[in-house]
Amino acid sequence: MSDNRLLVPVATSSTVRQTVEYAVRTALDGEGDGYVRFVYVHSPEVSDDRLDDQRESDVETISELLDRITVWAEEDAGDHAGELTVETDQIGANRYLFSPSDVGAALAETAAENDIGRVVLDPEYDPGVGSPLLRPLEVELTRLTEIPVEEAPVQRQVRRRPLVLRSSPLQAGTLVFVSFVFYQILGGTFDAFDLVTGAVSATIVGVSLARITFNHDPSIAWLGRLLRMVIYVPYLFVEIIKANVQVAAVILDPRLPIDPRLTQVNAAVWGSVPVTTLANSITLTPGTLTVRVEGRTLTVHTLVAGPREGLFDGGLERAVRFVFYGRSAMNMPTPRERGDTEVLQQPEDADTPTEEAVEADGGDQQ
Amino acid sequence: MISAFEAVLFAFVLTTAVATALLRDILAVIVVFAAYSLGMALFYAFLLAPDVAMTEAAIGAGVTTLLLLLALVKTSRPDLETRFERPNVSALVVFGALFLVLASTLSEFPAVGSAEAPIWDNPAVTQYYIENAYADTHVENAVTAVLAGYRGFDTFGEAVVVFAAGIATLTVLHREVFTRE
Amino acid sequence: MIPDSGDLVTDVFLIAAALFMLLAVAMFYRAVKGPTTQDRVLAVNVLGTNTVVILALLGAALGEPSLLDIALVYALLNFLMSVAISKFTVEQGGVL
Amino acid sequence: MSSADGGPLGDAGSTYIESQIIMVTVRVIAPFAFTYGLFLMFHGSGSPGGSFQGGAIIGATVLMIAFAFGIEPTRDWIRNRTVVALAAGGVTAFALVGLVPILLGGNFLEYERYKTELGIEAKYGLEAIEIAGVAPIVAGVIVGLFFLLAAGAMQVSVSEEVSSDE
Amino acid sequence: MVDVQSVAVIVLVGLGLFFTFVSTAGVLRLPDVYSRAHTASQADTLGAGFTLAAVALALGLETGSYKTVLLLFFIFVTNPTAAHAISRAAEEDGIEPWTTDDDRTDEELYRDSKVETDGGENE
Repeated sequence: MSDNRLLVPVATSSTVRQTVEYAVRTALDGEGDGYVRFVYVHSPEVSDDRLDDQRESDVETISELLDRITVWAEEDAGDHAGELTVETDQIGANRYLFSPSDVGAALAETAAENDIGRVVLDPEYDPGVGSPLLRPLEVELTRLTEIPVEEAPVQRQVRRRPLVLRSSPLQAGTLVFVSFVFYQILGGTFDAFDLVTGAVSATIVGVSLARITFNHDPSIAWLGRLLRMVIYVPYLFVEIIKANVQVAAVILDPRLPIDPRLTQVNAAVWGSVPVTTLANSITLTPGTLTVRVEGRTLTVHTLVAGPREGLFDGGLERAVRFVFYGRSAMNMPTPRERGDTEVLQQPEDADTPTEEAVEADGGDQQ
Repeated sequence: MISAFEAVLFAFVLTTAVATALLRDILAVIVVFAAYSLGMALFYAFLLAPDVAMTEAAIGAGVTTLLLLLALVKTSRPDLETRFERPNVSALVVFGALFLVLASTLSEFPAVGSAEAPIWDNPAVTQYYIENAYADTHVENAVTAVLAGYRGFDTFGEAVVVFAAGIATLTVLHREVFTRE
Repeated sequence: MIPDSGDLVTDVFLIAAALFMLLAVAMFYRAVKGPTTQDRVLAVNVLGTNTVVILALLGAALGEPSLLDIALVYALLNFLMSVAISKFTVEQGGVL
Repeated sequence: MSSADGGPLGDAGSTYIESQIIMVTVRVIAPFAFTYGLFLMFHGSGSPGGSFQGGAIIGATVLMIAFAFGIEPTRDWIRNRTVVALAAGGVTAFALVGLVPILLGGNFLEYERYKTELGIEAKYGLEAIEIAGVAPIVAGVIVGLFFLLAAGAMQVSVSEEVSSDE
Repeated sequence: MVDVQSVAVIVLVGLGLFFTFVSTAGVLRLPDVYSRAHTASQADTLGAGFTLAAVALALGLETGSYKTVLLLFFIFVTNPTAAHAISRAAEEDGIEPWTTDDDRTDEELYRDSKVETDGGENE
């Protein structure tokens, strides 16, 4: 196992160029010939806006990315190109890599096969789940292998997307309509002045904010979601009342019998709006509080056992699926049955209350 | 009923104001000041001055905190040993004296909303606006009629002051930001 | 100007507003005590919600629907402070 | 916080990811806040609030977007030119509304002249300075102040980090 | 004199007050910022929800009550976001959640979490 044999997982990111440069430099620094293996890890991301027909174009983009990286690496190596071996690879295309630990295991396997001495991570690395899963991946890798893992020192960036994007007439139109209705409700009179100024305001709002509010063109499916949302609200309300009563009982109890745990749930919803709906519903329900969202991994702080069990039973998750994907999507196993739940932190002397907590190794997190 | 609400509201505003003055950590002061702004907005609303309350809401909830925060990023936030400011004794004495002087006039004020208040039955100003504002300008909100109509020149001056203050601050900041290197 | 009417609902609303205000004073203790900035922001955020509710109660009790407009401003902008301060506390504003 | 071998901007450490929850909420709320600001602006004559408050809320909407999506992208979106144009245009519009009556033989801001000479209700003169004058000035100044303060903030916080390392 | 509507309004206001009270008690009693955020959401949801429902009921079908519904909608959308932002910042700051075997006091939790010291309360 030599120090200048590097494994670099790559994906399209704003800092991949700098990461490549760093990896090449590091590989050439050591004694003997350098070796860098760039791998692309396929993710099972099935967000609502990425469908099967896009898969093929994805494949092309991946090989393009890897080709480009090879060119970059040779360019960076410059005169020392002869001392450097660059290989590229794709893993996970025919496997179902679902979580950071799966990705970590796959990377560790490749590392072992290729006698890798070091893993370099791009700080912006993200195998397509919507946000970087660097931290969990780093933890997994150190847990699975002896190989040192480091992050490439790229210029620190805050992940952002540009705001200057064109909006389609449909988006602007929808927003103009919503804004106009809101304006009329505020005015409440429907007289000529309100109608005229309302139209002017709605146009200004629609044109200026359409691209910020919508990621995609609104479609008919959207209307369906809106209707199902109307069914969802009373359900959410009932859930909120139930949880409120449970938590109120705990708080008014003089002994304050709380039992806080930090838990993690991989929710079976995709895309930022559904995930946000779920996360905010979880937060609205007393007793559960979404602390962090990465892709569709929610870190949830739970206060007492009742709402925690409710969370693992996935009632809200099923309801959100119903809202965004229709009735047919409701019948999925609960997060508990899928094994998508994990208690991250619990008291040391506590008995593991349910079997899903077996996975949890409390001290690991921080 | 009303006096109960008044009393609690007053207690709230007073507490928040004192906390704002006494806390040492600037970040905490910014947060507590937001609570003070909430109390003041309620006060204005309760005294039926919705225009002022609306201003307090729009500026206090949205803008003040953010601008103060950015100012705090530009300066530094020292580590603190103590939670509260130690009040300056001489300042306290001055404050107490001023408070007594002002408080001595309190009993002479008319009750809130009293019809006998001098401002209310002043025929030259208030009554004039109330009677003629709509006829003169056809604007339902008398505050707007006064601001934009009767004393429109003043308002123009104020608008220019806001503009000038904005430009002046921008100039100073611009120099600081772009000539630093 | 303020109707001190004996109307039951009006009285209930005013008493409720006073009690909400009282709870706000209690909640303010957390804003002063902290200990972390997040605690303070949390407390002030709840105070913002309370303000919306009190404004609505006052608006109904005093017969001033315009107070609902003010409540609307808070409902729309109240979360801005929480978001701003929580981003500020991370790395002293380095991620703004 | 910042690692030893960082570039001039320091910190190769964890990237701060804008929270998607905040983004989605702002995406939903911003149009409503903006509409409400415009509503207040147009209704200064009939209900509480008015152009000052409306302008402040419009400014706050921009601040909201800036906090969710990042200040730099927002600054690219609303160029400095727009901000300055808003504020300066507001003053100009106000002055014009005031000066036209002088041209018509009256005094500064004498709305009656609009009625007698041009047949425009005095009410619309008031509306005009509220809508075209005060609101853009307020919104422009708030957004401008925010952008410049933020621009300073980015650089200073970096230099502070560096100096605290030494 | 006392009709059904008034009774309903009073009951709703009472429920709203109760949940806001619970929430305030929770924020004052609970040990760390995460648990406090839980009960803060009680004031946001049921406390505000019931009270605003009472106001809407008292106002009847007019512009005011539509505005009340809008108020509730905005509160339901924005406040969980605020709670999330706060708890996320707490986590980024390295404040560890309190657990039942944890006998640190409030002040110690704080001191562990962050560089600033904030000791002397004995003013």
